[in-house]
Amino acid sequence: MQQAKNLLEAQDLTKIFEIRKGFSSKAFHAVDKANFSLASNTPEIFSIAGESGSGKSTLAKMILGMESSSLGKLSYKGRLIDSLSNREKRAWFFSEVQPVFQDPFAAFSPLKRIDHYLYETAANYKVVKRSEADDYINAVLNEVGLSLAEVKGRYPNELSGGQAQRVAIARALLTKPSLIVADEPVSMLDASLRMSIVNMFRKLKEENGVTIIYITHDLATAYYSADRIAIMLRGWIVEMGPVEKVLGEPLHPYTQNLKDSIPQADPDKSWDKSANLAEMEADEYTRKGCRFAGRCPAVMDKCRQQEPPNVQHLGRAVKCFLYETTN
Amino acid sequence: MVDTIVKAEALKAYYITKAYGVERTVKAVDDISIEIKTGEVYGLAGESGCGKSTLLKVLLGDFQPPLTVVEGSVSYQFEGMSKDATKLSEQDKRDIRWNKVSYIPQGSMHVLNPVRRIQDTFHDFITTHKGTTKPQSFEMTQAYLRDLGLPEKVMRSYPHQLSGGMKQRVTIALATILYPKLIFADEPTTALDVVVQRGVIQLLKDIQKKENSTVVLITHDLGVHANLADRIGILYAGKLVEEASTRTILKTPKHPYTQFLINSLPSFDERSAKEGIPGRPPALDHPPSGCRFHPRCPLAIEKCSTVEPPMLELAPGHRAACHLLTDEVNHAAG
Amino acid sequence: MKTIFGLFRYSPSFRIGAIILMFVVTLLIMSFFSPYKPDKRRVVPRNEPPSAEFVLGTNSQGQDVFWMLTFAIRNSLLVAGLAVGIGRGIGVFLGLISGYLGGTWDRILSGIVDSFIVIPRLPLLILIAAIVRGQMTLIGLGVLLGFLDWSFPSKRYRAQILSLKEREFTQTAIFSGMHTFKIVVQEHLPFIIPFLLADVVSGFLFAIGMEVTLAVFGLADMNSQTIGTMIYWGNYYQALLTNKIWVLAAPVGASIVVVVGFYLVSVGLTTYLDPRTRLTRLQVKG
Amino acid sequence: MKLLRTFVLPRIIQYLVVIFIGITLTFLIPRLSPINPVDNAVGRLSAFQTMAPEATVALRESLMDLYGLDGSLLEQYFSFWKRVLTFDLGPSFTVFPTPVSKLIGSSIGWTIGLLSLSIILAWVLGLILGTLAGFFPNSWWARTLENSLIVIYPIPYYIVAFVLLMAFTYYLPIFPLVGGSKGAPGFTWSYISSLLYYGFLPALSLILGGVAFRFIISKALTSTERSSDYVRFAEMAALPKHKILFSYLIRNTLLPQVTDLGLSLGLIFEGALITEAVYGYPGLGTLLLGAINSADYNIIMGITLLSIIGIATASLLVDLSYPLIDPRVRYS
Repeated sequence: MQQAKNLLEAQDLTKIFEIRKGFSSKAFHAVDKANFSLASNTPEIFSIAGESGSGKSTLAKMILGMESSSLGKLSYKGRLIDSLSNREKRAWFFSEVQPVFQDPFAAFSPLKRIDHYLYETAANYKVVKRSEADDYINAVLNEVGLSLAEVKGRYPNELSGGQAQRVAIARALLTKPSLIVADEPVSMLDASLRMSIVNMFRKLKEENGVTIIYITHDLATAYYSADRIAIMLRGWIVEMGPVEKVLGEPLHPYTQNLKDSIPQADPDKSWDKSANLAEMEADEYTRKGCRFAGRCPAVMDKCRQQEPPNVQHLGRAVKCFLYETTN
Repeated sequence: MVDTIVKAEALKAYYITKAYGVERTVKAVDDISIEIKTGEVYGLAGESGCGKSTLLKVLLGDFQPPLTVVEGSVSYQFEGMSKDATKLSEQDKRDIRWNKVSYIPQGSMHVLNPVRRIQDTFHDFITTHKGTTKPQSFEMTQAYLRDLGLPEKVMRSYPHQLSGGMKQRVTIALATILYPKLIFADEPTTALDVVVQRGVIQLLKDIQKKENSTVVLITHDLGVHANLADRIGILYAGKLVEEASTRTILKTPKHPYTQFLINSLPSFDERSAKEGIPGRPPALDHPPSGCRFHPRCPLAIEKCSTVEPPMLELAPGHRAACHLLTDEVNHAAG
Repeated sequence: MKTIFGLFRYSPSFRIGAIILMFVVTLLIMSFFSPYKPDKRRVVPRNEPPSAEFVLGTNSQGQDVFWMLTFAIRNSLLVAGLAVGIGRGIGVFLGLISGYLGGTWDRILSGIVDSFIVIPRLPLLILIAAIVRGQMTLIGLGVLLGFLDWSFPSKRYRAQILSLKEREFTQTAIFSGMHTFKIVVQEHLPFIIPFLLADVVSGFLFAIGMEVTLAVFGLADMNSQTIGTMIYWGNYYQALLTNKIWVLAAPVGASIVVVVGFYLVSVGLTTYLDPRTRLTRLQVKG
Repeated sequence: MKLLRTFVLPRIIQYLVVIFIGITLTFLIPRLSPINPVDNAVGRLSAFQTMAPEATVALRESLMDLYGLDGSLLEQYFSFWKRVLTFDLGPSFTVFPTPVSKLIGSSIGWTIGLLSLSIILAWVLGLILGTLAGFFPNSWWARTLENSLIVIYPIPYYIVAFVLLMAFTYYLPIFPLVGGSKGAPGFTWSYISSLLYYGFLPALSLILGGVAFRFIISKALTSTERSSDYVRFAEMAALPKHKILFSYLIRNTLLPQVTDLGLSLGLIFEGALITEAVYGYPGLGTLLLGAINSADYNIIMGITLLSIIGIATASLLVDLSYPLIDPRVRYS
């Protein structure tokens, strides 16, 4: 097979959910025409950020092959993820792409010892010989700051949240993946533990060459760790580019709004109270025109009529009429 | 002159449980003394499991077994009236709660009765303390919601018809409708999206300013504290380790734990490497001896593992409990 | 095993229930050592009240009520056991299939299951029993009861499987390279088994109850000793009017003891399964 | 209206499916039986009593029609439906030629009267006691009540009936052994009091189990609901206990239990059949017992069909009343 240029590529990727209620059903686009790609030769941390209900988790599930796409294409190393059979997923795809979930305690069965998953993973992907499994698992645990002795024979509830999340990351690393999809990996952890996990992602990218998709609602850790970021709003990617640019000087009114809303632990940066806060609308997914029009401070007439275009501006992609003319 | 409104003295509150034949004592609040002044916003911060929610329950006088106040007292002082919050009678609760002391629960979705219209819930709460009729309650509610800039139409809604952020704002309105002097808020913005969270914080700020009421705010998010609190107390493993004005805590923290906590926060100014705190918070049924932070503290000296550090007054209004600061205090004094 | 011991120690209802059931099992075992054949008549003096020789007295047919009862318990439990086995078997099978296949299959299957839940079972049972009347054996009755009692369990297992499938650890297992079969056996079954246990108990309650009901209507295998037929014959020979209360009291008492024993055990189990008490337990352990 | 489409219509369709399956089963069961029900029935009937010749002919005919093998299975199926829809189930064999529908009609009033009263009483009583016990879980009376009801709950209705029968007609003979009333029917005090007198034990045996069941469920729901955030919040605000109990707890624990009412209807109906048989109460149960003893298949069939349709209809009505009390369904 020829080497594909891109590790992961999404073209007009769309996921439509139908909400059934008795006999009526309503379709909404949880992910709507997402376009992005991750290069295979340069590992990076690609952050997908947005509020709850922005579709970022759905996107993560599609990348992991847990949800199929409704429209568009999503390919990993040149192969369409949707077209993979379960057998192919086990034989190839899962050894390449691994997840880290939000709640480390939910990610392991409370009735199973946590090392069970490590041994399963090592055995099923045949990364090492059975006799070397202990050493290998120990080595990988060392990479995340743990050791097999600390973990072996323990149930998830006997570990702290930070430890359990490290085990989850170690399990993902066992297959020597090229891509890790981490869905809100630090949101259940205390602030003091978050940095150690995020730092680990940085280290994995630099030392192991793993590309990481870091999905979060926490822009501060995204800014701290990511190389590129995509801001999602109601299924749309509204702004995407290098993180210093997108979060350094956000262009899309939504990104600005999001960034301004983060309370910072700095007494010199507390908010002035004049900010005008528009109420979020319930049906932004289905509204006509721009989905942010209802609460955008810079809203124009056409925003309510048609979908805004994707434009390149100041080194990033923005989906907004404001930057249309400069193109 | 600023009066004290709540004062906790040498407070010890433990969970004493006996299940399946095993007795367990969790020292969730262990020897904490704080004084909160009228009109200030006092923030309590700390990691999960540090005892901040337990402390709030005790300050509020709302706890039942297995949580027990082992030692110490909490006194409320309102205009010449003094009450021990840990020993409130049912009558006291009816007199004090909502009229003088109120509570904003965690940004939870289930605080409002799911089968009652918002206005009826308001009426329930108002009439308990004011004996109002339904129309009177409705009128008060309407006026208050208008005051706070909340849409009046929510009155006729059921909770499930409101968004999460609106529910939390309605809850705040419900908690403050009788203009209490003292408001306890337990993680009022957790689980809300940042944009919504901002609105909730501003609402809380407005209410506090308008009535010059006192707010005791609990959250693990120092960013929220920075925007709301006047003073911050840092809790670690059931102990108060440092207390100072918000600016002092955030700019010049003295306790090693506080320093770690502040330094581990990412900011938008720089992307230089930051470190998390090594190790994990201790279990509170068997806390470490001496200073409870010593197993995780890179600066720990021998004394830390044996002797509990005393609370030191570093400067007026700035207290911290750490052996390393003893010299600094002596130096300043000498 | 350790769990059962722990339950025995800390759950009063489980303890009492278990003791009762042990007593019931002892009676059941005693039936194998009975001095009389179960259907043999006129082996003892007739109409004797309870005494040292005849612990529960004798009936008008010259049968020893105590030894009859041991057979009755054995047969009733046999019927119930069969019914429970078949009912849970079908229930688990349909529940698992429905839960794992999902989609259209799931919709069709759960539609059928939901309908069966609402259909009252006793009238159907009576209809069937009335038609095959006389030919109904104990085994046949057990099988029949089993075929009528699968819809509730099935719905419950389906719900369990669906929620287990949604749990993140299932995803972790998938990404750990485990096959579906292995996931079901290793990851999901440990969660289902406790429910199955509690469910088995409620199945016993249903089956014993139905057996007695049919027998009271005279629709069971009237020549076998079961709790139900003992009540039927007691009534038939007018035990009440002829002042031979022990003939009726024995099976009535036995049925109470059996169902209460089973129920108390299930109460203990359910409390044990309750996530909140479970949490306390885990905390105590950790 | 949206509610109609999302809530009412699916339930009505479910209802029709249930009726369809139930009636089809009733149709199929006799035909799948290895025993020829017609021969069996004729044999049994002639063994029990001497029959008029015309009765035997009518019997054969209607038996062939109902269970027999005349025509193709499909034809039989259609004619069966026709009979069901007109509720024409042929004559009774024992009291020939009275139509089954008339016999059922004269007994059904007793059953419905006994049932509806017992169900409602048991439901209300269990709900109130259970909620109170859940609200004051540590009081002595709540514990006593719980411990005794937990033992009563698993005991089948008819066992309760037997125990009561033994206790109050044999040891303490204050209630009658059989019957439903005394004296001439009419709106007189003596007749109504005799109704209550005769109905007391049957009703009590149904109510005891029903109360125990409802109590256990209510208590569990109440203790869960009690620790919920909105109740804790109301308690924190020192709302009066009665307010919390009625407007907060009961209003919420009521909701899931209304659906239960539909399901328990089926259970109690089953219980009622036997209870009536035990007490010789003149309702469907006694009619059924007599029919079984005399192999009167038309009556058995009629009662089976009636109970399937009746219980399904009752649960449908209960289901449909749900939006009236739960705003979440009403406004979703």
